Amino acid sequence: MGETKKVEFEYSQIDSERMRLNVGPQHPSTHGVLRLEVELDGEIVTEVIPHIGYLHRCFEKHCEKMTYPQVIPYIDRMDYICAMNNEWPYVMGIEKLMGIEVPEKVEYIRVIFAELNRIANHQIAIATFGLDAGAFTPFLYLFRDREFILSIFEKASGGRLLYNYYWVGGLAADVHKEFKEDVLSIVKQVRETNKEIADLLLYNKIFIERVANVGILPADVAISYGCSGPVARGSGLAFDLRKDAPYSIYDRFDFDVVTGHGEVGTVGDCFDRNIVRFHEMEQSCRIIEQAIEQMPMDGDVREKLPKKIRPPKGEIYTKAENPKGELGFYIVSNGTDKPERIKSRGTSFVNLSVLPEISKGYLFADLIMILGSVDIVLGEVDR
Amino acid sequence: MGLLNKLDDPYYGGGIILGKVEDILNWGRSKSDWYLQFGLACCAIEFMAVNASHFDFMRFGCIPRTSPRQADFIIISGTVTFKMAERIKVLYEQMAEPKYVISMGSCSNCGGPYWEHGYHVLKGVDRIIPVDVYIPGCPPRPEALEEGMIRLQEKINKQAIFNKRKRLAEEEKQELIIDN
Amino acid sequence: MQAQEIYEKLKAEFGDAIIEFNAEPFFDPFVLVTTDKLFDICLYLRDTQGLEFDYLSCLGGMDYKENLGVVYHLYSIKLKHTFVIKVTVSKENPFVPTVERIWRTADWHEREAYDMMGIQFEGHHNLIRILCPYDWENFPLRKDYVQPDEYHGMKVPY
Amino acid sequence: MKKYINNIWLGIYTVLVGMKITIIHLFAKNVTVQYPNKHPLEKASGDKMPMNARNRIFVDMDLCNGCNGCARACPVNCITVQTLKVVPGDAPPLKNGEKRGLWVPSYTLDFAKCCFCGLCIDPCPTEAIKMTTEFEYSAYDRKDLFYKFSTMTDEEIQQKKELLANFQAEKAKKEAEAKKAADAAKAAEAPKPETGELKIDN
Repeated sequence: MGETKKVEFEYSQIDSERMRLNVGPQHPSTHGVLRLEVELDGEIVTEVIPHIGYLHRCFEKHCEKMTYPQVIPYIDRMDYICAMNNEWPYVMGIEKLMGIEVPEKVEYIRVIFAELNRIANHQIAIATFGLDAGAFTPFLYLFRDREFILSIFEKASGGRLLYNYYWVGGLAADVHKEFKEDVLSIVKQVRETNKEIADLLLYNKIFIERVANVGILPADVAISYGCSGPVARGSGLAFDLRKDAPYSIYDRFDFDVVTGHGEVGTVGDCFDRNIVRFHEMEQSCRIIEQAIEQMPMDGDVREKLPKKIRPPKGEIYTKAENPKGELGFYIVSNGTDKPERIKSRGTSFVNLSVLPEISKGYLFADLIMILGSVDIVLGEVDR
Repeated sequence: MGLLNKLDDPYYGGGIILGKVEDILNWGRSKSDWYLQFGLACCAIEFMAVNASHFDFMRFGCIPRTSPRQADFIIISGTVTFKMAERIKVLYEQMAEPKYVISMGSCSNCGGPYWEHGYHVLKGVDRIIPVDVYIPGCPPRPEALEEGMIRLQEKINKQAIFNKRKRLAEEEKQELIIDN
Repeated sequence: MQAQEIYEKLKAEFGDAIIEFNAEPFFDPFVLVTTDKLFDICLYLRDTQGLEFDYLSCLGGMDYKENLGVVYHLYSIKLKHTFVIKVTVSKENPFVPTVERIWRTADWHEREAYDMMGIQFEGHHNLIRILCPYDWENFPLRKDYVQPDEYHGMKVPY
Repeated sequence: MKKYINNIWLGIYTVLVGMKITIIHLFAKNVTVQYPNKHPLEKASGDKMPMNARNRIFVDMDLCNGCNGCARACPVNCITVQTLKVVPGDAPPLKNGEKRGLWVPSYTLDFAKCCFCGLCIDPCPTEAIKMTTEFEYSAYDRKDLFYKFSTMTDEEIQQKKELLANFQAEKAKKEAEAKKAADAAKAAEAPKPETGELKIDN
């Protein structure tokens, strides 16, 4: 332990054949329809070429044909695991362009739902990461908890996975009466399961041996590749838009930015990226508890909804801290009810581009772990 | 299902089942369908949820297989793009007969939200492979997928194995009568 | 640092290469620069003390009907300020110097801009399509794009 | 050597810790929804499908007044509404007592295209269109997912069309007559001075 796991043989001594291997697009560990063209020297990865676009659904073309509220369902389908977080930067941008002040209650509900969805996303990320490593039980436990979170979303918005809930100037519907108790019970449940997951998966010796010192991403490389979210924070970089460029009401809450510090191996390895996700769930729980305490229950969530959404001519780049990192929307408005252009900066798209850099020199089996630790969603990579 | 019901029937009592060989074969097929583990888009997340503790797809005798050679049916769960369509066709062709297809969600039914302006989206997976059951929803609830599975089992139970032509001709005749 | 100060600093350094500074309401303040000096400006923005834009948030191709453009959204992790650069090129001759060697994240972003808009990035080490298939024709995000009728024997329109 | 044995011990110990957790879970509450036997609308196992869940859309044609708001709000364009103007006197009010403005001979919704976003519910003035908790409607054929909601029969539509045509013809006739009368009155009132000027120009 402690020393890097990179395999450094004298290549010339071993008479091995270079081999090209095709992983995907139908492969259980590529988290969707990603195709990796891998060049192997024996069992050591020498080159990885990701081929993406197998889920290119023409999001930006659709935006030009839709009115502003009609774009929101398509944004849901970009990063379908955390749809609530996705909608937020978009509606925030249009609210900024139109100069709409959102009511207090709406802001609190938005924060609570965004953090709940962050927990749900990290649960999937850790569950599938465990699945890649061969651990099936954490998958069952984490998905059980996720269903409880989804039931809250369904009670509020009516949708289980894709919500169309954050509307410009407010929300699609009000929350139900027992909202506060429901959320608090979920927070309690999440904390209980987290304790178990730490023992069951994350601090399991076999699991640590598999992920520590694998896929090391130094901080300067992470910045140069534009990584954000847990991938950047795992490299020890305290880069969190909720703290750095506080949007909405995040400056009212007390929470820490979790960074990786090489607990069992080197800073920036697969274990660090995952432990950051794990501890972020606890921070989200803290934010939710504070928000529930401060949130007013009376008031209308739809009073500020504009009848016609027609932002003035202009352009804006809005970003928000998604579970996976910085999600940005570059909205260009031409004064009509349809946007001129919306360019989305997909978080996973940028995070995935670092994969060829960090997977060179490791064993082929480690490549799957590295890919799992980056936590991509192909809907957002291809858009 | 059909056979086991006969056990409760007083006429057939005594633990003896009388039935056609076809029924037994179909019963076996419909109760142990193995599916190809294969996710495309948003629906794949609900598909994962179906496999998890809350819905437990294995109650239906469905076990995930990672190889198309071992799979009985394939669930097209998500948007099929042109880049992916050729691969799906290959996967389908690699599956052993008899094989079935469930189209899950609007996108694979007919392109869904992307049917109008999606220049890179295949408008319905039935343009490349035959589909047995269409499940509407975007994404469908996990229970809706289970309901689709039950519909598929019903379809398999009615399937003709012997005297296919005769059976088909009879069915056509009946349909004609109904139509008229 | 405010956008106005950054603009003054750039103007003092590069002079005529900075065509326009826009700080109208409803716009993120941006500068329009010429393509031939783009690489130097980007390098200057990254390496100068007090600017240090080490993070390229977003790079997007644009279609302004008469001509094409590229928009760069910069962010500084250390100093926490943002800035926007734009360039425009003609549709017949869409050549823009690559900034791939300054921010490596620009690699995929530029490939996407090429794939969608057809902007050629000079000096890019591997400028091929990224989202669409490699044999796809035309550039889909241009305003005058027409859907093809068929792709590999599969019908495209509904 | 000590490290080696320690590693082995840690490996065994952490696996045993995991085993302990899974054994405790053996006695935990069951969460599986036994779907075909238990419907998710029943309170089966902790989570129940809420009544505002967004599933199959239902359109109450007795309430629909054909304003076309849902079709315009739909991002997918899966709703098509055809309308026919009503003839005054031949329009029973809607179920909620409001005045009927238009007949709706055809109202179709393609559930194969629908993305269940719920945007069509908001603009409806009479709450005719709503989302239900019904989700069991998978089909063997895609055409079965194409729903026609209109309750008007072909004869009714034909009848209404004829009525409207008659009414419009009559109206046009009346209007033409009225116009003629007005023109005549106008012509009688004052000779137009502009025509003279125009002639000079030409």
